[in-house]
Amino acid sequence: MSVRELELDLDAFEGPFDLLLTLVLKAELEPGEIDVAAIVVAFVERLQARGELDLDACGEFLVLVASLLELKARALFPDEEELDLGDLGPEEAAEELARRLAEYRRLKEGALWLAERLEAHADRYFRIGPSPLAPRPERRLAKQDPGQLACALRALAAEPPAVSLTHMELRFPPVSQFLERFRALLRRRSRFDFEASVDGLSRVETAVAFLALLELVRSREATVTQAAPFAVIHVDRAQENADLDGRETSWSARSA
Amino acid sequence: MERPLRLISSNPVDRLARTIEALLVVATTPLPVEELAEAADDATERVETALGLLADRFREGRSGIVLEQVAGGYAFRASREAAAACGRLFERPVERGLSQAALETLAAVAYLGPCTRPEIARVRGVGVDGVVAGLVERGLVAEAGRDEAAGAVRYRTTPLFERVFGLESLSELPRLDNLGADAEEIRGRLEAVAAQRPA
Amino acid sequence: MERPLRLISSNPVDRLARTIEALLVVATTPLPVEELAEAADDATERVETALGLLADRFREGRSGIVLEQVAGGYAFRASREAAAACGRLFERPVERGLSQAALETLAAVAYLGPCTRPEIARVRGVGVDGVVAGLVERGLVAEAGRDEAAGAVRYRTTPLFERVFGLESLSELPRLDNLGADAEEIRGRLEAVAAQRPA
Repeated sequence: MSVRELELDLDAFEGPFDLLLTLVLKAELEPGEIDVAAIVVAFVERLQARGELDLDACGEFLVLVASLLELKARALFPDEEELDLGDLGPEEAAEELARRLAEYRRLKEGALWLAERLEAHADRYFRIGPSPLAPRPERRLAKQDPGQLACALRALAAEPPAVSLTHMELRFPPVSQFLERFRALLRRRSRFDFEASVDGLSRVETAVAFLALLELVRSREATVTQAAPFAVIHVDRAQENADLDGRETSWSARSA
Repeated sequence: MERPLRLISSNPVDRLARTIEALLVVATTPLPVEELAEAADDATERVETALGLLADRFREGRSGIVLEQVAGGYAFRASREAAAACGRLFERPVERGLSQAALETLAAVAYLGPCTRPEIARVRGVGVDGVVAGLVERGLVAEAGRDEAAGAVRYRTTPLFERVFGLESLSELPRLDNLGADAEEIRGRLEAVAAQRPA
Repeated sequence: MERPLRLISSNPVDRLARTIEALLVVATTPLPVEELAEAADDATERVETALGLLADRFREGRSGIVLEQVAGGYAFRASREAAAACGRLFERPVERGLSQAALETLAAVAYLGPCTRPEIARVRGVGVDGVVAGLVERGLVAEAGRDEAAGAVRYRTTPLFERVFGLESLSELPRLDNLGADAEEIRGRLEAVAAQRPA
């Protein structure tokens, strides 16, 4: 069973799973737009329809969907100052993640309601601007203290407190940058730790690095292992004569 | 038709109603009852009575001018029956082509109350500078001072926003699912998936 | 009163008249007959007939809304009977103060000398198009030629600005202690801070 050919029918996307991942990788689809729960449901239905448990497919699916979820979470909550999910236990982290995703969903509901409202009011026309023959109102202003002007300018010159600027840096560095970096690493060493390789990078950069890693796995240049959830991710250079027996998965994922 | 009108016009409430018609036809924004009463130099209760008369006179199907209660006040608009004719003559610069991003940002500003661009970006997950600038240009949101701590400009929705979306006030926005219930639902779905996994 | 109204509303010219009412109540300029006919998708002669009906319905003494024919076409205005009330509506009370956005923009123009909107925006960290337009409308700033390099209009403060702030001239502006030696240095510093500020 091919996970990548899993047909999806979501609000934001319709087509196979691997196309969705490609679009996310190319930043042509916002991770925030993707209903991950619907993908899980589609996969579970497909699994049930087959009537047998394909462990390889489950493993691949879990890694892909987890990375998608992580990317979505990072895209939605980019602020470095925010609570670091990594510092929380799995239980708390899941709760925090669900809470934040719910907040975003609430916003989407609000936007949907506004869109429907606009549609329902499309046949209401009213005047925007003054009536053609109305008198022109004259605005009069009381005497002002010139000290306010100096005060306003001094306030503008005050250095802002050191707060996160990450929202301004929400431009994704190119995936290719990390692809090259990882390929160079793998030419020198047969194995490296993902965490160590992204040490000191921002969350967004880490997320893009993770996508680059997935790309390496998909192009069968590397394999990935992780002993347990939240454990170190080992990246291994793929064997020259890797086991290409026609299955879609040439790598194993034990994080499931 | 002439006769009853003449009878009514000797009634001072009808004179007040004419004054209110005059005020509404030249006003640029919806006028609250208090403002109408002040301009007409009359009692609020009597203004309300007159508005009742006008609501009947200027109602859909009877008149091309329709009295509506919107954005905290009263205003005239075109009847829905005349929408096609209006569409041929007038652009809709305020609401035409609002993107999904613009609607989400509007929802954030409307629901979060006065808020800064970083605050909106945190909820939406992407930068919103261009979107907010576009909404300011359309007149749907406006600056509302600066955030004291970080010095960032705060934004609020405008009365025009309420008017375009046909809201009497912001309190008419529907309450969205409360967070707890939504988190519960996601948890429930995860558990359902887990239950299907063979041990 | 209801009976004759029902009879009239079955007459298509009355329907056309309602459409014209609707168009006129939305318009911001007087509308010529041809434009009304085009929008209503009807013949010019029939529009003229309908305007005749409306001129009678919306006439002085009978209605607070009066249909007026002016140079550019037809428009609604307030009745003369309601002139005093309209005067009170448009006579704005003296405003006590300016918004934060207006103050910051005025301060930039006053202290930094004539500057363009992009220059003010860089100092404030947010767009200023609407704010500058408002200050021009109030007569507190005015155009002062173009910046030759950028081709953008420069703005300066006006004599009204000096009167409102009680200044004989701009040289009387309060000192900006240690913000910078001259306008250029202050501008550079403000731009650097604005670039750091969270949006």
